[in-house]
Amino acid sequence: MFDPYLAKSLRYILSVILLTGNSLPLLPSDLQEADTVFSRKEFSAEELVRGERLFYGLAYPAEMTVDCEKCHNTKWSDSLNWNPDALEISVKYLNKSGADLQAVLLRPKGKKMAEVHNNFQLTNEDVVLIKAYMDRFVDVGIKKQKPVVTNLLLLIISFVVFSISLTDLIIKRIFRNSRFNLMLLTVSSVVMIWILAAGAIAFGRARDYSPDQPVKFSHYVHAGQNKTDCNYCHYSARSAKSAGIPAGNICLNCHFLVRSGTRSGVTEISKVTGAYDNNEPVKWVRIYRLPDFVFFSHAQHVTAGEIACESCHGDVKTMDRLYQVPDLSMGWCIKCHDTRKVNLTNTYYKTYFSGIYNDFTAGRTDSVMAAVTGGRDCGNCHY
Amino acid sequence: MDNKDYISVYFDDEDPMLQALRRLKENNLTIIDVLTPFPVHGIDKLLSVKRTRIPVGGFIFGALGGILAFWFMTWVFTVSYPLIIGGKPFFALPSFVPITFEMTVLFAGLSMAAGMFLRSKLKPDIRFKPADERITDNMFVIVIGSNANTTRESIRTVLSGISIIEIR
Amino acid sequence: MSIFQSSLRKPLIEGKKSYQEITSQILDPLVNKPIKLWYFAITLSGGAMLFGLLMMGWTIWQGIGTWGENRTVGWAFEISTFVWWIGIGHAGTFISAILLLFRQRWRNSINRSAEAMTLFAVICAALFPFIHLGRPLLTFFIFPYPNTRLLWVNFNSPLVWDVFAIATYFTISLVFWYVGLIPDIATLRDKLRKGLKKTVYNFLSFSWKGSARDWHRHEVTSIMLAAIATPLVLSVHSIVSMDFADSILPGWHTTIFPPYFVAGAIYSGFAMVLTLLIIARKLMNLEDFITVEHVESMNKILIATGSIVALAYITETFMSWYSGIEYEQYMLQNRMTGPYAWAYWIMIICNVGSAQLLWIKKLRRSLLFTFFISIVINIGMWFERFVIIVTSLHRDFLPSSWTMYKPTIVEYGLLIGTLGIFFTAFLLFIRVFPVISISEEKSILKTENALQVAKEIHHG
Amino acid sequence: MKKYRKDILSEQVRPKDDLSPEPAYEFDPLPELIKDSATGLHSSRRDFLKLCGYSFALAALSSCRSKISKAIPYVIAPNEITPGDALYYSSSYVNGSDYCSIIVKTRDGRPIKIEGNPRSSMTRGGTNARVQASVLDLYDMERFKEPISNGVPVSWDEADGEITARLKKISYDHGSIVLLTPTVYSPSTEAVITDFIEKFPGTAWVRYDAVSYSAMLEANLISFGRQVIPRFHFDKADVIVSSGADFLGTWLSPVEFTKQFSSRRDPEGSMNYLIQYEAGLSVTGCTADKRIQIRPSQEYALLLNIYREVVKLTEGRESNAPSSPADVRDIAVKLTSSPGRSLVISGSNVKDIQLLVNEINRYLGNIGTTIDFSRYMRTHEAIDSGMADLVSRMNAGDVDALIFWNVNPAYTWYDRDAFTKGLKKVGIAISLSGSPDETSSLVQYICPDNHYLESWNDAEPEKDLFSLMQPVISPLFNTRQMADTLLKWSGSAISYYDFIRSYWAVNMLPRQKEYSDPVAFFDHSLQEGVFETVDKNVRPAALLTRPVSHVFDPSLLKTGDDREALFEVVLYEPVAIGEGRQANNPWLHELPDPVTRICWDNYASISGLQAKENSLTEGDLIDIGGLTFPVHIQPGQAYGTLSIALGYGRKVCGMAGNGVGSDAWPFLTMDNGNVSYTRTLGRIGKTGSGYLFAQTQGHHSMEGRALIRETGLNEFKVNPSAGNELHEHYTRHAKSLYKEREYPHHHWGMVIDLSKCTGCGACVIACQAENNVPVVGKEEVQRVHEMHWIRIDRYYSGDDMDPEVGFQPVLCQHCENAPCENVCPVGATNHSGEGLNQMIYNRCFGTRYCNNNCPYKVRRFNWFNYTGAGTLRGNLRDKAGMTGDLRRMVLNPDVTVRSQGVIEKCSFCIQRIQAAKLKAKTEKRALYPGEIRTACSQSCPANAIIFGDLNDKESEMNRLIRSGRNYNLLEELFTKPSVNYLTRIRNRT
Repeated sequence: MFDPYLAKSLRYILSVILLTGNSLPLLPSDLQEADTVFSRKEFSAEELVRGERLFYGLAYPAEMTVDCEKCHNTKWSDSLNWNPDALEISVKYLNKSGADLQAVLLRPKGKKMAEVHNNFQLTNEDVVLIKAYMDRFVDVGIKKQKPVVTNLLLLIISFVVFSISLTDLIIKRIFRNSRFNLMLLTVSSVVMIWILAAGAIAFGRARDYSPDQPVKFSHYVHAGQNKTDCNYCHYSARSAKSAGIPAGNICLNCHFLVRSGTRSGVTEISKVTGAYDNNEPVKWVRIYRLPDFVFFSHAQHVTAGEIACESCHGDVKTMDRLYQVPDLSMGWCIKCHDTRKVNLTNTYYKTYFSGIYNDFTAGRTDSVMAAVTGGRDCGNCHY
Repeated sequence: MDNKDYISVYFDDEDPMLQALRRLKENNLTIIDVLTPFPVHGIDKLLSVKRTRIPVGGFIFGALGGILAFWFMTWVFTVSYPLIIGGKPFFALPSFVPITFEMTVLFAGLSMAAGMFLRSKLKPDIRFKPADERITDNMFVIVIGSNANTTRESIRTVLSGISIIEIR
Repeated sequence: MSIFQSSLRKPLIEGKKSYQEITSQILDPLVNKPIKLWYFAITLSGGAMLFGLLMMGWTIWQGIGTWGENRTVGWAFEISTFVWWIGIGHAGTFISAILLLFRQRWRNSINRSAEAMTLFAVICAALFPFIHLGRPLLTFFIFPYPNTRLLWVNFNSPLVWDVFAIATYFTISLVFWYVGLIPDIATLRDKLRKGLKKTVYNFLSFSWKGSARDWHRHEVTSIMLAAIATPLVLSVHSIVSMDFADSILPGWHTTIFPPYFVAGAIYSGFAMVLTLLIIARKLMNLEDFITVEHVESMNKILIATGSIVALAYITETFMSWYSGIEYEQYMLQNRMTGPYAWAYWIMIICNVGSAQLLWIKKLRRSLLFTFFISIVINIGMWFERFVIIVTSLHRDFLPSSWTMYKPTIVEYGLLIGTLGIFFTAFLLFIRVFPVISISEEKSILKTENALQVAKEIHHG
Repeated sequence: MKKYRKDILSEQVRPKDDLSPEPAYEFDPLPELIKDSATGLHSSRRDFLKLCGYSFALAALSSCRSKISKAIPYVIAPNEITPGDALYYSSSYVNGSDYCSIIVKTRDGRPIKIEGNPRSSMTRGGTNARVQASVLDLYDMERFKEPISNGVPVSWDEADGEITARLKKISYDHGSIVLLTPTVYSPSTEAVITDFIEKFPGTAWVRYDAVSYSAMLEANLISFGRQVIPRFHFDKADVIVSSGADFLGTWLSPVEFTKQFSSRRDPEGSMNYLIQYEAGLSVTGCTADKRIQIRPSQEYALLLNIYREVVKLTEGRESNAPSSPADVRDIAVKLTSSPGRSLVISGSNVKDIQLLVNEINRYLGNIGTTIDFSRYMRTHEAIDSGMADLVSRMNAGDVDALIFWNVNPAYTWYDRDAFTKGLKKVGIAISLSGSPDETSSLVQYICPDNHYLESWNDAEPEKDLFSLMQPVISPLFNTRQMADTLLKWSGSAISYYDFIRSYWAVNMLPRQKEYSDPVAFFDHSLQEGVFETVDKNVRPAALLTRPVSHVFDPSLLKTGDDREALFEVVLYEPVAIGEGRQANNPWLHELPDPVTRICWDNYASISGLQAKENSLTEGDLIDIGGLTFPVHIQPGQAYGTLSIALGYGRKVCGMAGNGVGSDAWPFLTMDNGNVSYTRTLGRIGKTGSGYLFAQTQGHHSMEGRALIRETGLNEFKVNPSAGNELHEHYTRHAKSLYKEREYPHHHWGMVIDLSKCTGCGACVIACQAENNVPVVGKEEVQRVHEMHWIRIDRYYSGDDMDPEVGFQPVLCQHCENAPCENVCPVGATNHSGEGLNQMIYNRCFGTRYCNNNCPYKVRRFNWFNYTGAGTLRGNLRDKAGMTGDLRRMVLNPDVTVRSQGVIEKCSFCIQRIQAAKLKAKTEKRALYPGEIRTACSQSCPANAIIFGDLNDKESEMNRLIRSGRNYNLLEELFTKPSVNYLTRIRNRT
């Protein structure tokens, strides 16, 4: 194989030739110095987290850095994103040195890329940490890879195949044997129906919806690392219909003192404190949203139903970026009602479901599902 | 023309055609097909065409459709999502009758039509060329398999006395 | 069948014809340019259709409030028209299927156009369940398709039965019609010289070649389709009648509705076939094929079904009185003497009176009179549905909710519009497909020619 | 768009021991809303609201996702507001003389529903339609939004500066300032006005009530030496004789009287007997056990005869009286047979009639029993002559400054031309009205008052019955409470709120012993809403006990037979619109009149006989006294009379009310110092025909069907199921093909007592407010497209000219064998496991089949896009402005706003059932008895509607259902409704 040093030098020369004036070529001395940094292999957990923060553009003030994830998906996205996702990049650079990544990051070659990767202020160490974080994706993978793109392409292809074979079947030009045509017709129409049906079912659903928030708030940091109870901020979940988006003063309970994050610095927190000082609310983007004709009560599920938050919202503790876990379809609700046990020792149920309760105490039934106590009545949610 | 392996005999009326057919059979000639502008009665027997099994297929598919429809409705109302409707029981048998019937008819009808198309290899094909454009108008054609012994001349002899328009 | 046994029957094809003549006489009007009257007719019906489509759009956009319906009268014009069209759509399959089973040879000249009429009428009818919805864009809710809501439909509802019945009826009628059409399309294909038209017909002819085996299967399939279409015809209007019979409304909740509706449907369907054929034979020069004999035969069926309808009216009246239920009794009293009595008496006069006139042979054989009476019957049958729906609804159980119904221009527009769609489709049809079944005409030609000869001998 | 800031100063109902000062906080859900409307983007359904808790508002942003919805939290969360949970505040409804003690339901800072306050001994939890609808007035975009000086908006400082300067100058120059108000029964406001008068000497305070009771006040002064209206005790009266007083509909204090009256309509207990003499058919007349038609001119003779008979029976002496228009001997016997337990009242504003009534009551021994002068009413204290004097002073140029508050004499005064002419001569006219009216359009300064839901106040509707009003929302506009304005002008530095607190600390605190701390006492009273005590220190002035001997006025005995030539016009206050204060309220306009079932209009009611004589038909236009009215043929209308409703024909009030109906106030005359509400006029002339009423009921006979089953009290005593024999018959013969379903857990049901229902319509408006029922407008009602979920059917029976009337509230019957459920193709309506007939709007696609198959016709279809909730654009039909951004704030976020093309209907207030069940579940307990009440049941002043669980066998509801009076509507259809009716018992004894 190539001698790594030779390759590096060649690349360097090439980059000198090709570079636009925008960024300065690295000097050999930089290279030399960087080499030691780039050759690191072991990283502490702390550093990996730092890498993650860097990747999500959380480590520096917003005007100084860019959120890599904006262009390079770390998870399935329903938008048409032609940029390589994090997995693709990490696979590409897995066995390459951090310097290669740095070269692309700081001195990109393509025109479009140069526009985006403009004026990054990342230290060598930062680049290494980003790479260290990204290497993780090779193992973890990405949840789903742009299914819409493939689906759309597949749909177009099957439509073309369908049209050609149908035309051919009628006019008979290419294939001698019409059975082959019929087979093509069947396969392509099944594929088309499948994709369209899947699309129609997903229409209006927002599983995995994870919009950009005005403040880069991490549930991972708050609920995971700092182990804040969900009910601390979403205090009305136990008693009211809505769980509530915490008001500014609740944020300030802690952030009155905590003015800078260990990894995120002051920028994001200052957005919250600044908004509070200016008497303006933070305009979060809502993720979990039910249609207006669905009446969902958190109190019913959290207090009466004794369901853990994670059952619906997923493992929020691990989510830096919050995303919608279930698709919130009616089928999803019903399936849960069908399988969720009711706490029959609640006096309410004892009183009004006495028949069932007696069966329960006598051991005739071992459990009663929510569907039996009204979980399938339309009017319980729609009125 | 000579190297064709069949001979077509043209008539302009069904009666001479039937007469010819009978005579050809008596002479043990291979009759490949008879092409007519409308269904001529008696021809099936002469050609010993077996009665088609399309109705049997129709029956089977019809029964299948009916059973499917009935099963589906029962499943929906008793298992999938039972709803209390008008105080009726979930298994509302009389309500299932109309759709069961309709689906039986639909499946039977479509399967029979499909059977006919498949068995007769009827399909849309714009490159199709009819044997003779007069067949759908007023010509009756008997197609006879030809070999060394069966030539146009020999057939003309066999069919002497019957009014023939043409032998090709 | 011996010639002489049926010498009293009049021949169904006038003029001794050869096979060739049949082909050319039926197909020539298709190949040649249409006459001026045709252009006039299609302009008229096309205009009506456009007006109707406009009104449909207005309804869907603005809401059902654009109609005269209200709190108490939830259905009126649109369902009347819907049932009327469904009824008209019955004659076609009745003629093709039931008369085929009964070996009524006179059906051969009329079944094709009757079947086409069925299809168009069902299309017109099927529009109404769609546009009469409050939220027509959600029509797909009616189909039991798997969905993420885990919901299906309510199989108890006659409206769901309707969907299945009408869809099945339309599909089977279409298949039946097309199966019968294939040999004739082949004839047309072979008649045409090269060109796009020939290519299209070649495509549509499904490479029909006229083989004896194909004919065998074709005949068997036709007969079998007829066999299953027969109960289908009866079931469709029975199910439509259950939209009413399954309710609890006095005037709707009636067990005689299924046979009564079926008879009424055939009645109005035959009337419509007569209307169309009398127009078509003029437009397409088919006097030799659609003869006075045909008209008379159909008029006889009108007498029969018209009498059944009359009997149904009498039964309804009797049952209302005999039931002893005040709501039923009031309903009938209200129909006869209430604010919509005029509609009731129009219905009685048009449906009961007119058909009975056809006992007179001279009238029965008069084309002009038949044309007139066929239109009268269709008006009467429309009013029958109007009477059943509106007069039952507008005064039901609680007098506090009694009210009146007055249609708006939009509703008239929808009726006119569907008439436009129907006639436009029919006028196009007679230009595109042979309006008479050529192969079936040919198959009875021998007999009919013999009858002609016998008739000539008989008359000296 | 203006930014409305709301500083809530209100206090929630909180635990007694919580004495911390109220937190001052602020929030503004409005700006988002306004922004949304600016971008033309209404949030789809339950409306912008769903949220406010955290104020989600739809942002008009589009991105790769279809819609981004924002979740906007408070900056500082108010302590007591939990997003999505309702808060209840006790308060008082005060609108002129209308009073009701209420509880206001707020959601996320918005008041959305009014309920009655059961702690008030006066209204006892009852409400009426006007009270229910008053919450909508708050969200009236056409209210005054800021002070106006000569048509130009100004700041409060400017207005205050200019006005005080003017007033000071007038006062200095010994000019006259007049403060014109309706009866003010707020002690604190009275004190404020007293301060004001002290500050500006020479200020006269004139009180003027548009619907006047001044004859009664004057008569009481003569008869009893007290110029007050006593408190009536209908619950203590066994026999009630009412002459033209619609005390169940509009007279004095209808909510209180209905509560009292209905408590005596229990046939198993003791039942009272009501006889009503009147010209036009009123709600009271419909409920009366006996109703006799008289013309107003005959009233005096009638009462004189009663007087004579009563005197004869009690004193045994004869007195002279002319011939009677009706036989009164029986009634006199009835009256005298229950001494001290009867009541005679008259709705007339003629002093001599009221004097006569007083004497009758005195002879019957009712003073001190059913007529209580120790706790008199304070809501009507105005004397007409005061206003008449003012008008003449104005015309004499004798008034330099005139300050109006909450009066509209340019519309309601009998001689409005004189008033407007006089107003021009007034130096400075200032209106403190909160919303535009005819009078405020004539003044120089407008200093708008708050809506009552934005105001602090107290009230003393009856002597020693105090009631507090608290704001439940900070003022939506830049308005200021009238009392605050006066305080400001008086130069006072304190706010009215502080004024009230100090007033209560000084004046109310000593009246009780429980609390010594004024703050605790005030908070307690505020929480209760009412404070009742008797001031032991003040002894009620002694009543004159000696009968007043006075000369009967022969001119009042117009008994001559002049019926040929003349019509007597009877002007009455309609149940919904009243005197027209709430004329810009679409809910009230669309509430059908209980008797005629006509909404959005007034009309001249005429008797059928007379209509025939004058060849008039329904909807003909007539000219009467120079005014044009459409004719309504009213069964039970006295021959020779025309009844016309006041309160219509407003010209300046807003888009919903302008030009609705015709103005009947010009008919009023001044008669012996009191405004007369009757007038004799010449022939009527027909001027046109074909006027179409928006009438929600087109047929008025039951056609012999057993819909309202009724019987007499005597028959009932013998057989409790008298008149209800069919019930047993049908029950015995009911057989089901299928096994009947059981609802073992809950089975919600209702019982409606037809003996108690007065048809007042409170339930209709309560339902409309609770369930977001759209308003469709007059034209749509004419097309029979009205949307009310509960309607009150009114049937006439018997004689066409003198019918008996029955009311029957009809709502979804929640049938167990519901015909509607069978026919819905998509299963959008089906039964819940709790016996509810559910209607799922989002599944409905609008075949209307269910409605056709509903024998009760209670289903309502959204014919057009009334609410703006549909998916299609550009097809909104909102004639009444109900989809305006402000009006939409009244929507209940717990109920879906229905879109075009779906069916809707009564849900038994399932949102309340769900909320109560959830509360019970989270508290791990069974439901309390009566914990769940539907909106209709809660609002009913007659307690005619009771809701509950049919499985709860111990409940009052089930006791009634088990009684012989119980039946189901159309039970022969075997639909098995969950709504039960109790037979109407008429006291025919």
